[in-house]
Amino acid sequence: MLDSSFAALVPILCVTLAAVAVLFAEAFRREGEQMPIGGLGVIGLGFALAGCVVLWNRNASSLGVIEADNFGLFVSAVICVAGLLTIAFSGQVIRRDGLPSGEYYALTLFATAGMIIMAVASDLLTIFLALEILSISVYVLTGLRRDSPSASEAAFKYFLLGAFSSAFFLYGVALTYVLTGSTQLADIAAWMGNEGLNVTPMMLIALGLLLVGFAFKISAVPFHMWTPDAYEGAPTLVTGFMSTGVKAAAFAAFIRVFLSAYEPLRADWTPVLWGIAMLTMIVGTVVGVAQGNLKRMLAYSSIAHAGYLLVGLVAANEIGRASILFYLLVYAVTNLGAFGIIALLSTADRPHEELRDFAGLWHTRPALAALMAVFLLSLGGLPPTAGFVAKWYVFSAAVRAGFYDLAIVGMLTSVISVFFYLRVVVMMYMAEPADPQVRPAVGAVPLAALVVSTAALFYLGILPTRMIDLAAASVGTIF
Amino acid sequence: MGDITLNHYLVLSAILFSIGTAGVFLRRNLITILLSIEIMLNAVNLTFVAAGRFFAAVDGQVIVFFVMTVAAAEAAVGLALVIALFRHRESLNPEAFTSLKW
Amino acid sequence: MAFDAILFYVFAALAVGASLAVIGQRNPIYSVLLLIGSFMGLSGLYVLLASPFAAVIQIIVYAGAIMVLFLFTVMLLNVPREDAAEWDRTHPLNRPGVRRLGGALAVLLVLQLGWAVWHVSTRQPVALAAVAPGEVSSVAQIGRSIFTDYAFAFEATSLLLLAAMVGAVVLAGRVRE
Amino acid sequence: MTEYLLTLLIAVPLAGSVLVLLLPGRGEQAAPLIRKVGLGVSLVAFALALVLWARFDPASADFQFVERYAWIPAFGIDYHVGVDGISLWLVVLTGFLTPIALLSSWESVEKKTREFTFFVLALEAAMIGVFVALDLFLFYVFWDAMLIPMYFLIGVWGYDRRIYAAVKFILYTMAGSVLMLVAILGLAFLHQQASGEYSFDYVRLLALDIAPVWQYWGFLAFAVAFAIKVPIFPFHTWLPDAHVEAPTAGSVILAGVLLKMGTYGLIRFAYPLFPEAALYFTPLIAALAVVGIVYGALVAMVQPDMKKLVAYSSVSHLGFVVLGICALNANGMQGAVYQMVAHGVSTGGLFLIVGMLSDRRHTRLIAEFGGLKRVMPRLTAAFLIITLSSIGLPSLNGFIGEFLVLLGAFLWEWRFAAVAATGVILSAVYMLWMVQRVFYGEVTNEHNRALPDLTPREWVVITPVVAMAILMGVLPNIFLAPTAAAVDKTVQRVVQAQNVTVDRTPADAPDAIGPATAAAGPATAAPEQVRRVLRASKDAAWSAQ
Amino acid sequence: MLLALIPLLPFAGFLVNAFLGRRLSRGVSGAVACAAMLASFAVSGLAVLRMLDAPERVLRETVYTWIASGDLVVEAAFYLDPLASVMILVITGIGSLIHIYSTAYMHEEPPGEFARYFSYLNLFAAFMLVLVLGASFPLMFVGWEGVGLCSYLLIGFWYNRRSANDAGKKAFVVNRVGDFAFILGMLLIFSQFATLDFQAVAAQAATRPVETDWGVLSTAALLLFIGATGKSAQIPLYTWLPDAMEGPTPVSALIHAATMVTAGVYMIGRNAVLFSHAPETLQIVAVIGATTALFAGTIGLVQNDIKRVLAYSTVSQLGYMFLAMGVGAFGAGIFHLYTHAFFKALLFLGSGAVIHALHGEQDLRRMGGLRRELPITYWTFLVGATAIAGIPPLAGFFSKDEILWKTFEGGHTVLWVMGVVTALLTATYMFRLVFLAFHGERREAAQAPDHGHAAGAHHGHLHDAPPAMALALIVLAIGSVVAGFVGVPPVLGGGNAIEHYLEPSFGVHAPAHAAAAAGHGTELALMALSVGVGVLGIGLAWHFFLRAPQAAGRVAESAAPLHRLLLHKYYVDELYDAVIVRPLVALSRGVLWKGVDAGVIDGAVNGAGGIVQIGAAWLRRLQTGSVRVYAASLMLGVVLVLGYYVWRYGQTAAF
Repeated sequence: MLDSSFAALVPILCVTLAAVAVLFAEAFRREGEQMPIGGLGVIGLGFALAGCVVLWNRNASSLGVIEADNFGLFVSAVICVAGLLTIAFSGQVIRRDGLPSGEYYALTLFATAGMIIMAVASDLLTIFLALEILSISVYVLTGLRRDSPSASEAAFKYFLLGAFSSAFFLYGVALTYVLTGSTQLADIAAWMGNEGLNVTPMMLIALGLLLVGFAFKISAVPFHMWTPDAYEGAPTLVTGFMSTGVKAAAFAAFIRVFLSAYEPLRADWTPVLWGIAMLTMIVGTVVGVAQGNLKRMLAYSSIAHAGYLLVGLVAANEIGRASILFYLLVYAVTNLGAFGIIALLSTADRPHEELRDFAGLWHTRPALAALMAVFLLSLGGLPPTAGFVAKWYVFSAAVRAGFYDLAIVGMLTSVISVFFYLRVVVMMYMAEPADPQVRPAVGAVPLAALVVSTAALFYLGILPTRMIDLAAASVGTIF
Repeated sequence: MGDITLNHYLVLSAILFSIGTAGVFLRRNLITILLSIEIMLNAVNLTFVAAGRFFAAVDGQVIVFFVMTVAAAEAAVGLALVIALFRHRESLNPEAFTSLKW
Repeated sequence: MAFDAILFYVFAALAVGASLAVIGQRNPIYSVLLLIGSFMGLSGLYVLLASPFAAVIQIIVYAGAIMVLFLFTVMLLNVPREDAAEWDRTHPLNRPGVRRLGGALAVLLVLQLGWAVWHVSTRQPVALAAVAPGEVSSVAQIGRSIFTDYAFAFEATSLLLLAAMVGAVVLAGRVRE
Repeated sequence: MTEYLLTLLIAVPLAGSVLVLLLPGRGEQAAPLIRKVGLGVSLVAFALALVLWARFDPASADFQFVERYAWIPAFGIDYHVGVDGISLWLVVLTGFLTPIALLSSWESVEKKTREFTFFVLALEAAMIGVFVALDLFLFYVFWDAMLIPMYFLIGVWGYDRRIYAAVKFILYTMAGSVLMLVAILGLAFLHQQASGEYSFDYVRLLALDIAPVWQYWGFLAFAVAFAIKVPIFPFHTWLPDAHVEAPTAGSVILAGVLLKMGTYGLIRFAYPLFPEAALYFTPLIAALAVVGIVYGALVAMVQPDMKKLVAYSSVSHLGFVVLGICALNANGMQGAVYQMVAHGVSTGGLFLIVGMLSDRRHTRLIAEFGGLKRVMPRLTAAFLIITLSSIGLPSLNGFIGEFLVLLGAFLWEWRFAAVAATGVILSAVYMLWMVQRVFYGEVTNEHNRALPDLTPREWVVITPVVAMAILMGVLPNIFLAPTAAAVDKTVQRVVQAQNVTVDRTPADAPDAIGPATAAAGPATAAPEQVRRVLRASKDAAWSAQ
Repeated sequence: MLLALIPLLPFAGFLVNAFLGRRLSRGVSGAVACAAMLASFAVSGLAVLRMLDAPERVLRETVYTWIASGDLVVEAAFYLDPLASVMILVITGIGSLIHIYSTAYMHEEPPGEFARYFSYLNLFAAFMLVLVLGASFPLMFVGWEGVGLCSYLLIGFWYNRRSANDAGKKAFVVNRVGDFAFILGMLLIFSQFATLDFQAVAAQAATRPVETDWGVLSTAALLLFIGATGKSAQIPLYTWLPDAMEGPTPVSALIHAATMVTAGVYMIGRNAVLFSHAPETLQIVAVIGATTALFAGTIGLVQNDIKRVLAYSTVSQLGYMFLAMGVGAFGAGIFHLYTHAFFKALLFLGSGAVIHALHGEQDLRRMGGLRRELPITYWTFLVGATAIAGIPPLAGFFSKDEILWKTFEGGHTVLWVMGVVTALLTATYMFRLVFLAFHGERREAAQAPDHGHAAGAHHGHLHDAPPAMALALIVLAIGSVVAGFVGVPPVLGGGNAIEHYLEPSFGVHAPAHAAAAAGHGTELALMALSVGVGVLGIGLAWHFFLRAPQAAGRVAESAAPLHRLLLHKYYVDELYDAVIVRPLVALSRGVLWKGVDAGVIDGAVNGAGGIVQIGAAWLRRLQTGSVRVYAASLMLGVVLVLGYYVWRYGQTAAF
């Protein structure tokens, strides 16, 4: 009984232990000694990933608040992949930027643990705590470059607004508790199932407040304002990590809460999410057009992608849920790849994140330029990359549910988004290098990670069947 | 008036919560803004405790315990950030930190 | 009006008044102290709600630890007053209209939340005094609950505190060369 | 080999493109090898296309060389490819033009030969994919995938305003095609509602009975996507920019093959899938096509830039293709299919020669030239022949298509044919005027005095094009015969749907122009009937508006 | 293969000269081309003989199926009947002579250009033969357009002359205008008869009633006729022909006098059955023909360029032929076509000999007195002029008189009067030409020559036509004399053999013969009248241009506006330019391209992009960087979401 009862915790434990191990390693590290601390993280995440695989189809449940169902495991796996990719790019970057490596890895792993908890939690309080774990870790990661005013500013903005929004979220939890007397999603679902036909204002307000909390974390409009600033100010890899991992975790919880506990109120939240999805897609892409800083541009792009993911949630059918999972995976790989390249090209004294910095990259670094182009085209949703299949999947959910308007707006905005992705491609391929700037060399490990990511994008773009089936299986049995 | 019901507490907490939110974007001092968030969390705590009382369960207080932990963690990180910010700009005015925009 | 009710209004007034004063106060030190006052009010309310555990940790942990941390910071940074430099006063966001808009949003929120609550109240006008407190006041029960039903949350909190600790250290610590 | 022929046709260029990336050598040192490998691969693909033609059964209206494997079974998506008479020639045309395009850039592409060759070959694979795909999802994948290499070809190897043109090209096309994707999804779900399972399969979707309102939206979504690609007036403005700025190879492929995707899409997808809506919108589309014919020609007339002139002439010529499709009879549609190929050859040829001039002089402005006939008589002769084929001189390829289209259109609605026929006059005006200004007269610009005539490589490039133009003009039946069955099937499908659902007029409704006499014989009776039904229904459609 | 061989032989000549021309000497090039033509002529003769033996006097040869689509089946089939036989003999025969003539005329060209010239000429012959022999409309159209192409190439042969290019392009484009109608005519015919084969069309048309009111056949016939006006330079599409004189003179003789321009007439003859069923259209044809004849004749009176006079004369004579066709006298029209081919080719070649001798001088005002120095040219030219003036017993007399008679007989009195006046004009301007060029004294000093290479040559001794040219002139002169004898009318004791020979081709079963006997007296009188008119015309020319040259000037001055009008060809070119060409170019450039394309459409496209950019710039400003604004935005979102729920609840709770 006991082992089955703790089985669901395995991925979380692996990551947490790795984090603690990292802290210990850092503590015993002599000044100036190089230590492969990142390796600990890789081991932890690798075991967590393996745990996800082992737990597959077991529906393990621990301590009444952790449900390692396939849905949660899929998202956990996505988060682990995001973490692994981040760590793969990190070694070189943190050495170069002089970031405190022990804290960096520890916090990354703490955040990962929080994300995984969030993905598998079946209790609102646990979700809130997980949210805080990952948020606080990420706030700190954002401000890790203490010497940089903009990093501190970004971290503080992110922190302040995050705290602000989690207060709303918590208030939503409280009101839910007031109504139902429980924070367990199953209990809430049961209560809502009984009272669902008789909607009271309190239910709506609780719903609205929870929605705001989630919308903030996935950076949906109009709760998105922190995103560009935080993304721009944070160390590039952290940006990549939080744009993918946080989003995945938040979406997992979002889906879980809204499609289980608050499922009976679907008629009430669908219009709001519809509007938010519309706004998010439009604002994200339109403002993205005007950006000259690549990180900022990708921030708006990430807002837009949140909109596309919301489309899947609004559709709320089998396809919608599965498509979100697929999308999250693809987005994680793609976006981390793009941010990884930006990070790898930057040096501490010479950031490589403005559009013009990319001028003529093709001439000096053809391979990196090609990889970057693939990532950007995948973000833009062009076949044969995985980004296309992901978008197709999400929009087919919308069409299936009859939301043609969302599908059409989504499609059109993704065309607009192609415009700004292509601006980078234009710079890399069609502009001459402005000044012969020295771009740092890229190590073997990050390069391998990039190549693997690209291969994965093509694999998922050309032969997505297995992953689609997997995603469908993840959601098929749960809600 | 009359008897104090759950609703009294809920309304009170709503008022406190709103005061907190107002503080967040009305004040021009980072510390006060953090305090405002504390007010919001406390308002929520009141709701939990009142509801726990209403349901005659300890859950409310337990949750408050966790929320306080969270508040402590947030305060620690938040204040650390404030210190970091102050080191850069010698100011606690949020309007001094607008280098990231557009 | 019952004694309970009077106490409720007194504590409520204290909490609300102090909170208002917190956000109406330019001096952060006073704000912190006023917030502690507000916490006192809340603590009293918790007592009224037959929740002594909450009331006590409100004072000890919140007022005693967290607020002290705030005070430390305020004093460390030595910024007694909200600075209102010339550029700040002319900032577009400080125009009265904008500020009124901010206030209006808060008021709207109150109205919305209050509306929701009162709608509930029309259906569940149960006096709390009429509800048997049961085990609410039992600290032992709370302890049991924390280590059984909320065991995972408790462990998660440890993780949270660890992360926050590391974070606070790395953020506020001296920059390593 | 036959059973995997189509897959091979896609795979060979694709594998070739990867191979090119992997070839050893740094920078431009590897360029000669890369060029040869690229050319070799494209020639192999062309040979495969010829095999396809040789083994094609012209009598059958069904899809041939069909391959079908489950791809994404959860959504009923298959890898389903096949050709019929309509797509056959487009595949062959693609195979024909790609080596020529590569060869034409032999010297003019001086930088990044490796990537250039990669993109051209990848583009070829995608184009062939578009033409053979029988699964809508697969089709769309190829359709969109094709944009990327073209984008790079224009943007990297193009001329001055290449970036603007490339971005305009890709955004314009995508904007149109994403709506098509929504419609494709809608179709798959309609299929699911009707039969319980998703399907993106073209053949299965054809069997679907689609309600009129869905038909209208679906058709509009498809038609807009294709109209932009064709391009039909007024969606054409990306074309001149893209053409002008693209490198020669890009222009050749763009004009030769890419534009045909739009018209092919109309024939293959938009019309058969939504026959009722198609009939409803046909007069509008035909009107736009006719406007495009005249408009394109008039605007071409006043262009100062040779490439732009040819680009606008494409607008005009493609108008004929669309008009032929709209006629919805065997003549018109066969003419349209033929005209697609013919236009690919002749306009491709024009771009090749303009490219040669541009390589020599680094300008394409007509005013910069003059009197070139004296300096480069052979090039002039080649250009003249292709010009004549482009303006539809009988016995060259342009005439057959135009004539059949006009015939088809006339049989349907003579007014459209009458206006469209003015294109015959105007094409002579603008083309001959250009020829005159570029090649005739005295050599006025000193730079032109010592231009070399065709080099041996250019001979190799241009000879097949000229030969093809003549062959297609003299022996058009080689090209027409295989299309007949498939065209008939398509026409019948659209027209019959009409017959069943919309047409309420009696079968012997009087024809405005007058039916063929009984003496026309039984062979003509069936098409005549079809035509009559069609006419009546068109009138109904108009009056319904 | 016999019929196919006829066009293929010149085509082979074309291939040789086109691909090997640069490596061949002038002699070989010319020989190849001439041989190809002569061989074709021989084969033609053979084919005609075989045709005469064939039942129903028809030969048909199908080479392969050219186009098959739906119910349209077009075979690459050749068809030889009496009508076509006349044409092919004229084409190959006169064509051969002109080829031979050209070997001398073009001798100054460098070998490459020489070969190019002959390749074009051969190609032209091939296409012309396809036009004539084609058994269906599309095949005829192949030739039709093909000869247009060759005409374009040959007019613009001297490609570095701007005026030559312009003229070539104009010829092609104006022809295309006609072709536009021709294509529509074909389409209409197909829509009616579901075939485009001439025989099948004729067979089906014959079953239809004659359209006394305007009908489909009338429309079809009219469209075809518009096509013919382009090719045969009739009003309103005649303007290209005078300009076409920019080409080498033998080209003018072959293409723009003897063969290509008569294609329209031939086409009507080929579709005689169809036209017969469209009397209204025939009426139009006749009126257009007569008008053109008169109109071009008046212009011809005052032109000073020797070739232009002949060009207008050609237009005028073609008008005659159309008049004949229009009044239903298909045989007469073809007869005139045939005789005209001789004397007009002769006249052009003669003028070519003059120009050759004068090294490019074409202005009549700088000629005069050439009779003595160019005797062969003079005498042959005189024969041609007499023939065209309609003086018996030369060829022109019989054919022209036949047309006038048929017109009169058909009751078209007005048209007949126009024809007679034209005959007067013809005689006048033609002899004006003779007198100005060959009689009197040389007037070379009148004006500075504007043809550079002609400058120094005037005072030297002039050379008469070299043997090759003389041969052609003499043969054609003989032809001009005797060609008419195949068509001597019954009233003069002849059998009008040619018309009877041609009748099967027209499907007309000679309804006129019954009435013929009654009108003998009238016919003779009219004949005398027309001869008289011819003589009068010559007399007028003699008076004004030889006896009292200043009288012509006086007349011109007294009617200065009219003279100017005629000299400027009624300003038709200017009119077309001002009404069609310029507005079209201006419209295209100013409105369509810069306005609609760049302005409206691209403006909309870029505007859409611009809106996004503006929206982006605007939305972006909201991101002020102030965390309080961000908080407010978040708050606003909260209030909106909750507000929506308040509103929503209010909506539902109302029930």
